[in-house]
Amino acid sequence: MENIIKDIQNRFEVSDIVNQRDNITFVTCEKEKTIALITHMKKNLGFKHFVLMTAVDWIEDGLFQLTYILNNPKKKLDVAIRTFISRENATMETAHKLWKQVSTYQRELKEMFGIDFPGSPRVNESFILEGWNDIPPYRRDFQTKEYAEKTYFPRPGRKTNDPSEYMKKNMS
Amino acid sequence: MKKQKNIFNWQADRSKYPEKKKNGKLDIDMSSGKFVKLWQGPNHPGITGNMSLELTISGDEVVEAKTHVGYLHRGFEKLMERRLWIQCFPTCVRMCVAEPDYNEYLLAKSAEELSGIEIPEMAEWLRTLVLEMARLQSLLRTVPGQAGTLSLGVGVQWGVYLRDLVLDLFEELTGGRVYHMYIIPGGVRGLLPDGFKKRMEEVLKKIDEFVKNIENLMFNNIVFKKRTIGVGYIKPSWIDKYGIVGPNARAAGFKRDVRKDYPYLKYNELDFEVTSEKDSDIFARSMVRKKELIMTIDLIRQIMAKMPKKGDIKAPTPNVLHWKIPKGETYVRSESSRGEYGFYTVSDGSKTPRRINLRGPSYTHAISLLERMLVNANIADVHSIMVSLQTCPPEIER
Amino acid sequence: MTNENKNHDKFLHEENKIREVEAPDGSIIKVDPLNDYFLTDRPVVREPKNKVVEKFLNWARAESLWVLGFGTGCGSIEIPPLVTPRFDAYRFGVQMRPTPRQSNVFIISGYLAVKTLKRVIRTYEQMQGPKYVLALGSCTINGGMYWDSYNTINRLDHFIPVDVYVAGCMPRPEALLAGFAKLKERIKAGRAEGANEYAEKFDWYKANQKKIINDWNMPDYNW
Amino acid sequence: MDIATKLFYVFLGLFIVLNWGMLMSATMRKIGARIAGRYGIPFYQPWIDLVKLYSLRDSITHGVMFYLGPVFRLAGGLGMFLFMPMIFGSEYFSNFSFAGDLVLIMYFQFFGMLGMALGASEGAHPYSAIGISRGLSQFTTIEVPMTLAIISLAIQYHTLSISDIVAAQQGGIMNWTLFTNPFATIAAMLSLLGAFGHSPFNLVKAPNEIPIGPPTEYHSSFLGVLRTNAAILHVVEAVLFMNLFFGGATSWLELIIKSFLIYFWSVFVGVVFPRFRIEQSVQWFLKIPLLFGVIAIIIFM
Repeated sequence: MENIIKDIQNRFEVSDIVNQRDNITFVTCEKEKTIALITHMKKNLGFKHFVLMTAVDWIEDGLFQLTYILNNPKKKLDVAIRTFISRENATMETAHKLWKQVSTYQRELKEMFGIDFPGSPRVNESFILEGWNDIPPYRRDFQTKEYAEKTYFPRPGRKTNDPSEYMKKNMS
Repeated sequence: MKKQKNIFNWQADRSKYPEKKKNGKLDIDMSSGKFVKLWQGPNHPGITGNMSLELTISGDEVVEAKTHVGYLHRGFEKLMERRLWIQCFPTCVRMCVAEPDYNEYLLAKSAEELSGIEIPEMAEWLRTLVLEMARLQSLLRTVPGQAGTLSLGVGVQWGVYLRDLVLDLFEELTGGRVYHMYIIPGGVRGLLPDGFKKRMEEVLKKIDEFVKNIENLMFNNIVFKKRTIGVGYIKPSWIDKYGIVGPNARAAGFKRDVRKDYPYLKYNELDFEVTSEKDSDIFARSMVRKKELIMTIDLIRQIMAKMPKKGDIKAPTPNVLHWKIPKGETYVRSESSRGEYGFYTVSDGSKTPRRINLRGPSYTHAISLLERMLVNANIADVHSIMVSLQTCPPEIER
Repeated sequence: MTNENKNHDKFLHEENKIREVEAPDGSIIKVDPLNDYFLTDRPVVREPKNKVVEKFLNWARAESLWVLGFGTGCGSIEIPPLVTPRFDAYRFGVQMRPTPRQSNVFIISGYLAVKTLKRVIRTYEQMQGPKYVLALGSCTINGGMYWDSYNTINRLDHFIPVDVYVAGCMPRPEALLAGFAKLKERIKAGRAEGANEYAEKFDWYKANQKKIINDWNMPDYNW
Repeated sequence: MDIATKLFYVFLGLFIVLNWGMLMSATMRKIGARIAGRYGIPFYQPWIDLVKLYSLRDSITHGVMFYLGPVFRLAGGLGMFLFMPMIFGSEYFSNFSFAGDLVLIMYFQFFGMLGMALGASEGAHPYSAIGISRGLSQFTTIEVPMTLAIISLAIQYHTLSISDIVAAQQGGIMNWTLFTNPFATIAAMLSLLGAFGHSPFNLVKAPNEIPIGPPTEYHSSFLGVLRTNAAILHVVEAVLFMNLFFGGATSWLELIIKSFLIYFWSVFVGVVFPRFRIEQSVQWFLKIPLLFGVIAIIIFM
């Protein structure tokens, strides 16, 4: 594991290395170098299994964090690569040529976060939602409760309590 | 495609149809009258769960397939962002209805890992037991379900009946029939009831008998063999290319099992061999599942024997209503009956999770792989191929 | 019927747009697929026949419930136990049918995403009356676990008439059997007139449906 | 016997056949349920289903041919019934059988199928079209061994009249065609499996491939007609085989027992086998049953 991290540290200047467990390490890579890093890891380091790819919305910093988790089935190691892209006009290089299923992940991210991956197959087709007419729902500034109350004819009579206060009242 | 041996085994070589254009794409002209667009699902009894396939067929042969999902989207990942950590537990179980316990375990495990809680040994044993029971009830549905797609319904009836018995045991242990919410952060909710071992053994004996019957009914059945051997072939080179995991990869000869490769809970104390087959067709995949069923029964027996009688079942946790998990991120995985099942969890140090993302095996199996496998398949084989991949739509769209 | 949801035009598929096509004889014909290719009759209320005959027919309808095999949500996991040895709903005249045309009972098994709701409406309209709806789970009553979700509806009775609700998450097969018993009672008493109710309040139902489903793309009448 | 009396007995026979058909299908479904470990439907369920189907309030139609489909199908079943001698030696229940009725019955067997194809295609459902193409190709191959067996019978008994064939088999169990011409019997009994359409040959209605084939769009009273026809057809086909190979029946009781056993044969096979693909099914019929049919002819040449 250490050799691999050293190798990619030298080549791609990854930072923020966190050894979460013995066999999984999180690293941060610059946006431009990410796809090159992934390609290198797949081709040369044996990280052949693509586990997942997803995004995290850090709205306070105006950034999206994209996480790619790669797995080396032989050595039984995982490396998670974080990369940060700007929330405005979020675009990222596509990785669909490396693994077939990546285009599905990218389709989902396009729909749910609004991150564009130019060149990815069928990326503009709707994937999960149908006729969605609001900001992408997984973004932090999309308020699901307000949207649901506005749209879906809530049945009157539902009471919502703050759990901690409700418990305090009942316990005393 | 195989060469024709004699007139009785004649099979048309249709690999050249439809013709390809010069740029390598298929020449599918809907107005030519040679092609029919066929929608299967969501309202179709052969489809697993609620999803749909858009097939373009020419004669009996599928020339293009597209999977459509999203009929079950509830936005879990969004909903959990506005719930407390403890409130996420009853929510996350509902992500996949076929075997909900993996969701509980993975969320609990990520929360424990991020906040540095060690759980007591007894709780680990009980978690292992619950996860294996979940696999057992899922396999009891899917092993005969493969024959069910070919209208051999008897096996399904027996299997679902036995699954009900397993669910009864679940009910006894956890109080819930389908959704258990038994695994909580720090441990589990309760010890085994009195006499549970005996009742478990009774059910396992019935399942043993069922395995024998299903062996005769399915795996020695000439028509079943005819319909499944050589159908739905996955090339070994596709395993990494398409991200295939679990029994589907094991049927192609890849001995990958999270339980063996990345032992979690008590799996390194249990004695088991990773099952595998070589042929990588539907028959091989159902064989792997059947072996897995036998193995699961064996594992449950081992767990029952090795498990201590008493012990702590819960490590102390902070008040869950004010529980803040330190900033960090992690990825934990486990082996569900469909393959690698993982949670990617990000915490920002607040009361609610920042992001929880589920990596379900069906995500890759049911979309990119299925779309590829259905090309040149016979229309009659579409559902057996789909069921043999054991797709579960709710974990695709969450 | 007027189309109030402005998004419908935005999401209209290419093949459903009004367009001009050339006929074989060379003339140009204007085609409006959604209006030309489908039936444009509104549903009508079908009055019950005289009392004695209707009573007998209702008994027959109650004893022969053909359920559509359409698992719309996670409640569909309890349908296989329902028709297998443990619970065996066949004893009570409950049978599964694979096509909407031949079924009378629609089990809405749990939450409905908007995408599924559209298919549910289409399917419901294709069923032949008298038809009954059995809604499973608390998510069809008030949203249940998913009350604040942006993609699941909260109450089903705004979109199609519901005969019996079976509460719970998820309802056990016993509860489902009890639901069927309740439905039988309702039918025998002549109160299960969902299809007629749908025809009577058709405009209200359609307006609700159209408000939520942006990607309409289907004819207004699906029979 | 004047025509009024004749018609009265024909309708009486039809009534018995219809009800026996319904009871038989309910019994078979109960047997299937018992193998699965269930109780199964109540034995009176088919009648209730029928009443319900005829009493639905809505019924959407797709055009004139859509109406005619079930009518043709029913005509096929009724035609077979009308020319089939039900009880041997009974003046009342030999219907309108005459010297060449076997040929006519073979024709009616196919007639219903064709009518159904016309009607179902009017429904414009792609599953109907797939089901029809499967049904017609399968039925054509079923006809081959069946026809060979019947030709063999015609050579053996020098007649094409069912009554004469039954008459030739009287006088003890060893006179049955089953023992005098076993190869023809085997060929015909194998093709019977396809004619009844239980698995492994239930490709036409394959519920989880093409739900449910030709009758996908049929509902309410249309389906009621189809179900009525199915009840008649099952009994009549079983009676045809009983007459040709198992010595006919001299009383209703004998008819009921024999037709039950013949029908049970197809259910018995169906419970334990999954479904073939269409080309496998066609190939299967063109192998063993065809071989037996050819042998049966060669023997009596």
